[in-house]
Amino acid sequence: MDPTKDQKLWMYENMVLSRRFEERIEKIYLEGKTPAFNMADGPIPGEMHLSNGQEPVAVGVCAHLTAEDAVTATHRPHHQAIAKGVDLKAMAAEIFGKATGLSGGRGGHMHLFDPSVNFACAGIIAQGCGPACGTALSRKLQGKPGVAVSFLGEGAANQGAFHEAMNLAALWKLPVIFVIEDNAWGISVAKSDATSVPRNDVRAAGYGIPGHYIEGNDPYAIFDVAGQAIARARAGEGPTLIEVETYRLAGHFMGDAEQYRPKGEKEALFARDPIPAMRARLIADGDATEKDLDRIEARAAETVDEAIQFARDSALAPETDALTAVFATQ
Amino acid sequence: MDPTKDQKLWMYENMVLSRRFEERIEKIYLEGKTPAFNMADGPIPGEMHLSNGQEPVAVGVCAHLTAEDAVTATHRPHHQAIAKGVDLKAMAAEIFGKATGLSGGRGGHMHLFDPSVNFACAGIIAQGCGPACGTALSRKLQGKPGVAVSFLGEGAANQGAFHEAMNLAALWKLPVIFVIEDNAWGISVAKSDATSVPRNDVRAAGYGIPGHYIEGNDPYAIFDVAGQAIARARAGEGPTLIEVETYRLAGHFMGDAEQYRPKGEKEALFARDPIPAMRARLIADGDATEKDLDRIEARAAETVDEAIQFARDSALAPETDALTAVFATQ
Amino acid sequence: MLDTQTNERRLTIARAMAEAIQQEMQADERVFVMGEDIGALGGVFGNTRGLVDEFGRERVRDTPISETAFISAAVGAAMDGMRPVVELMFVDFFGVCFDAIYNLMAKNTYFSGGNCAVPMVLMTSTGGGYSDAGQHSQCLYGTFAHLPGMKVVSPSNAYDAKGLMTAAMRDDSPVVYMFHKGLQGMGWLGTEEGAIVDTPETGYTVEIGKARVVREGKDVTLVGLAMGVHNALKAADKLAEEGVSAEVVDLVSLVPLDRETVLNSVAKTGRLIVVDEDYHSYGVSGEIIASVCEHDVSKLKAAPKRVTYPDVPIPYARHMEQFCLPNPDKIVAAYKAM
Amino acid sequence: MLDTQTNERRLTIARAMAEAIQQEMQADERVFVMGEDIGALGGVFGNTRGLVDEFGRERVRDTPISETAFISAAVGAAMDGMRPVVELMFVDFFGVCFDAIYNLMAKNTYFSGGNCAVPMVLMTSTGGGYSDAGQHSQCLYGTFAHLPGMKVVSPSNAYDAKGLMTAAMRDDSPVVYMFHKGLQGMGWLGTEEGAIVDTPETGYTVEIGKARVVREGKDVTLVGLAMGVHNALKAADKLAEEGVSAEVVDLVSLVPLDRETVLNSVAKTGRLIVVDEDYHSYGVSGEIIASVCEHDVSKLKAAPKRVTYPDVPIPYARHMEQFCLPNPDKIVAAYKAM
Ligand SMILES: Cc1ncc(C[n+]2csc(CCOP(=O)(O)OP(=O)(O)O)c2C)c(N)n1
Ligand SMILES: Cc1ncc(C[n+]2csc(CCOP(=O)(O)OP(=O)(O)O)c2C)c(N)n1
Ligand SMILES: [Mg+2]
Ligand SMILES: [Mg+2]
Repeated sequence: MDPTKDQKLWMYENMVLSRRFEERIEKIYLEGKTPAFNMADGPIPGEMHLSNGQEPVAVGVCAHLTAEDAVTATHRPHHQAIAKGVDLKAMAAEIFGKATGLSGGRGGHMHLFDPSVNFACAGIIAQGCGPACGTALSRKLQGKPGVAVSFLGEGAANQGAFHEAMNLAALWKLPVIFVIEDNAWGISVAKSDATSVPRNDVRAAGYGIPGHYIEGNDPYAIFDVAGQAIARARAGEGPTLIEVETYRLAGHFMGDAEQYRPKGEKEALFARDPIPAMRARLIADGDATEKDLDRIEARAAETVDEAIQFARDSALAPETDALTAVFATQ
Repeated sequence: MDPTKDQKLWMYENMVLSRRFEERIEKIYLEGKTPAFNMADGPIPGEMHLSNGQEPVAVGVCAHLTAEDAVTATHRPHHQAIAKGVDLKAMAAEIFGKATGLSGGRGGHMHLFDPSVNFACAGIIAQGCGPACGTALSRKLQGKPGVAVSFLGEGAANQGAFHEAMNLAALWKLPVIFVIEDNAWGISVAKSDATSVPRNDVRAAGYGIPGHYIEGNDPYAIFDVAGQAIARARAGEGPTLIEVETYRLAGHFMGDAEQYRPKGEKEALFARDPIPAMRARLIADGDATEKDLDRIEARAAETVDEAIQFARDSALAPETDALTAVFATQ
Repeated sequence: MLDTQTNERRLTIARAMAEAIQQEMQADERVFVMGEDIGALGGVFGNTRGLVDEFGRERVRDTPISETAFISAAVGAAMDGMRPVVELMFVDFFGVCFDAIYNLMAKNTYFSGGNCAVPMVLMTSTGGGYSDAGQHSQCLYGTFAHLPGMKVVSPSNAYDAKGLMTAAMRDDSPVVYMFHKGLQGMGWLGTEEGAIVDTPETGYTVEIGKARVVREGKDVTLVGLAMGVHNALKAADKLAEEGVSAEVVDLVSLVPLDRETVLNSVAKTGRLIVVDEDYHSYGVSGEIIASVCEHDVSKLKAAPKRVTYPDVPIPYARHMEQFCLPNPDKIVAAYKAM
Repeated sequence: MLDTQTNERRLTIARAMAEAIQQEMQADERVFVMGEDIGALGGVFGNTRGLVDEFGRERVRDTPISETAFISAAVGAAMDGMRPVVELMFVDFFGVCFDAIYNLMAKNTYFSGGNCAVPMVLMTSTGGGYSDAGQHSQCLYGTFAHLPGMKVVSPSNAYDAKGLMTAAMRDDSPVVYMFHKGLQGMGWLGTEEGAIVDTPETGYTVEIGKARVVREGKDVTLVGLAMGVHNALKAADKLAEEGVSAEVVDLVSLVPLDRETVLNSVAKTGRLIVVDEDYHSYGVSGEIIASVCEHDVSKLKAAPKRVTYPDVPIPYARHMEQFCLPNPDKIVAAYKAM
């Protein structure tokens, strides 16, 4: 399945949007945290997991989704949220802990919920696999359209929840796609020290479903495979497991000294940064001119600026809001 | 790997021993439970899961084990315990809840522990998979011999714990054998309604380890495959997954009306009862005479009688024992 | 039609639960049921009996033994507009799936700032007394009630069982519905006659978060839930023979906890005994006593007491288990020691 | 050699824990460590730093993100003669593996009638205060302490941290060792200076099951553990300025619970405030208050109080979380309201 020119540009724009957004977040995150780095300080406290380098996975998959489709994302959710169309202002405001945030500051960066585009995430490894099955089941029971995509990391693929969900999805032929972002690391533990097989696509056979591995962090290849899997799910043929080779350009979270990385790894990764690569390819393929892409990049920067400004300008919720929204009727 | 004549007779004897034992347990279990069936009543209260029909799996595997090897068994543990060499008197007494029981009445039928032969079991589905890995790891770290066998049901193979343990065992090349007793049912739920693949051996590939499916509840075939797997484990080549087709001749637990079974299934199963089949085969193959087998059966019956009598004659522990052995130093 | 036609609809809790689910499934397309052996078998404890015949295997779904998968799937379905009722067969199994329960089901409403509702019921069996040993006999009331984000109820009789189940299914928040095996009215688990009561055929709700004085008295307040209520009522009978008038409070709901009803009762009687089949320490009994004492310790004429399960795993042997379980005599003895 | 050479060995809790493990690994071949990121990274919270260099990757094993597998593997290894120390990175993750912890690790000793020991340590981080939101900031003390079969400890300072860890590793029963992130002495989690104390280099044990009076006083008893102790001590300072003399009890251990030390203190002061960062209801605070009141309610000059985390999931936004957390001012206010 080849992306149209529009789809390519959409992918590029969302990759850039995600990157620019995180570049801003990264800077702001350090505000108030120098000279002494204390997570609790600054306008954005808490853990911060950046997704830079992994944007191709999010856009290659989400290019096939509409708002009615569902995504369950991970502790590293920005690229997925952006590609799924989560409102960037409300998302930024949530990360700033503001009243205008997606959940008024209760969730933060690991708990972004936007029901208008059926987006959810979680801080527990592989926790989204089951809910994705549930959304898919709900659509089946209601006779409503929509697929569910569960993103997870290659480290998460060793968690029991993932396997139970694969079996359930396969057994009930649910429209679910499991997408593993294989960035080679689970915090400091290399995939080869955690996973008994080099590639998780071989695990699909254990559930009688198709499995794919996509090399090279290539947005078009991801688009292709994901498109087929999603079409298959929409046609009622059940789930697919896809693992994608991707790269985590940053540390596991901000503050990670990354001393576990072999020497030279980071440099090599930056040389393969997917965003300049895609830019060059778009131009080489005649899909866009430098000017087109400059315009896209400028628009992305502007969108990010607006979102960050919105977040900065927004007020904090009253502290007593901590006590509300525990139950639905409150 | 073919069993020797002695091994065959050992297997037969242990199958018969298990069967006779359960026949006695079955009767005694109903004492005090008629006319009104209340689990709490009688000399053997609580749930009772019989393993009759599944004996070939236990003996085919345990024929290769010595006391130093470890077994983690399930909620349906009698055949496995007997084949592993758990002291039958202490086991019977435990099932009667007596002071002389394996754990003085604290554990009961689902919690039989005999450290002298490295046997343990548990009432939670797939709970033994992880501890089996741990025993195997312990031997590896200590440079001591011994393999660990984790028995589980086909229903348990959909529990996350099973998958995590498979990955761990494969990753660390642990001497573990996972043996799935596929008796086609998890309580009332058929395998096809619970498992997305017809056979669990295909799941082995997801961990890069060998997988086998053994048809026909055939003790010799089980002996063969298990023997190879155990030899492999002893040689340091890592774990194997084996699924065995077997039959649950009784209900899930005593009191089960078994209305979920298709008509005629029970009759068909009884026609394939592995014990008369093995008896006929031993004779046909010239491995034993009728008289040899009669003698073995008589010996088994006697052993069971003694164990049951021991259990009946034993005293109850003081009720205050309920409060001891919570911690190791007590 | 007439709810007052008593003695004609004495249901067991198992039947009351099944009827509540049935009626709600008839009324609301969004309700469906998932769990192990809840279809053809009708639930190991009878509380889904008959449902698969009426509603089919799509809406009454047997699941694999994958509690994490199907409970978290229920969360996903609930957030997508369905109203699942899921069963965790024994509460003792919560350890394999508690993340789905307490980190997902219980918290997604909050994490979403109230923008996502998780309207689901998690029903699960509790309790011992029939020698099922330490992985099949626990109550764990305190464990569930301690963690925020889920309502927790436990009926002591069929009337409440039906009304609470209906209320739970209609609630937009997740409700953990804990039913005691010994009260189910399944003969094979024993039968507590006191749990089998008149139960209206037409649907009704019992308010979640309201305790109930089930017997009035003036000398001592006995507080319990589920099986504890029956132990308390029997103790009250015994105490009455000795001229002691015991008031019995059925908590009905642990979250929200109706402290007021307990406080009012203790204000009247001046004495408090909490009866709880859950483990002694760090659980329900401590919370009830603390709630009373922190309110106004001067109201107490004697130090409060508790009759609970000791802090030991549950033994298999019948005499050992019975030794540990709360019972009416222990309650009477506790009163006398006050 | 001299333990009394103070001011020279002021360690953080993280270093004290690592040192205890190191020394025990040197002394006892059977000890090994498993967990996520405990090798090259030295533990996310620094408590295994340096171990992999000294003992290698076999004895200091990074694991897959498979908590059920490796914690239950530790149980198997412990029953086979090893003495594993395993880490559950955040206590909040217990939901994915609690069966291995409470149904297996905690109960196998009992199920085996004491014939099998399960000598292992499960260490896990607790606590919030740094805006890590609702799945990474909980304490869950009550959850672990409620269930029988495991000892539960939580140090408030490096001296106890080392001694408790050594004691835990030498204990033949499973010990859950809960360390508060805010006390670890990792700068990026903030630093509580009070937790960094003189810590002898030579190995020693701190008895599990003994509480400690860390500040003597006569007007009110403040009971806490881990971070709660520091909040209490700071409150005691503030109260002292107003002429109120507060006694502070560090529980140190939740299971076994040293009720006697608490009772003795309250017998002296007549007033009790429990400080707990765990959720308010059905937890530690209720248990402590109930333990005091059921013993002798007449000793209390005022209704006891608690300063706890409210029954809500932990919010991300800093001001909201701080609003919920216990702090010295809240303790002072509680005293004044007595
Ligand atoms: C059940 C559980 N265990 C451990 C963690 C801690 N943790 C957070 S992220 C992470 C690594 C995840 O690796 P991977 O799945 O590959 O995702 P990545 O971080 O590489 O995106 C770990 C161990 C967690 N959040 N949940
Ligand atoms: C985690 C967990 N879930 C559910 C149960 C209840 N249960 C006990 S046995 C059983 C069926 C097990 O099926 P299978 O694994 O095939 O073993 P079999 O009973 O057929 O031997 C179930 C669901 C349990 N004990 N533990
Ligand atoms: Mg990764
Ligand atoms: Mg089975």
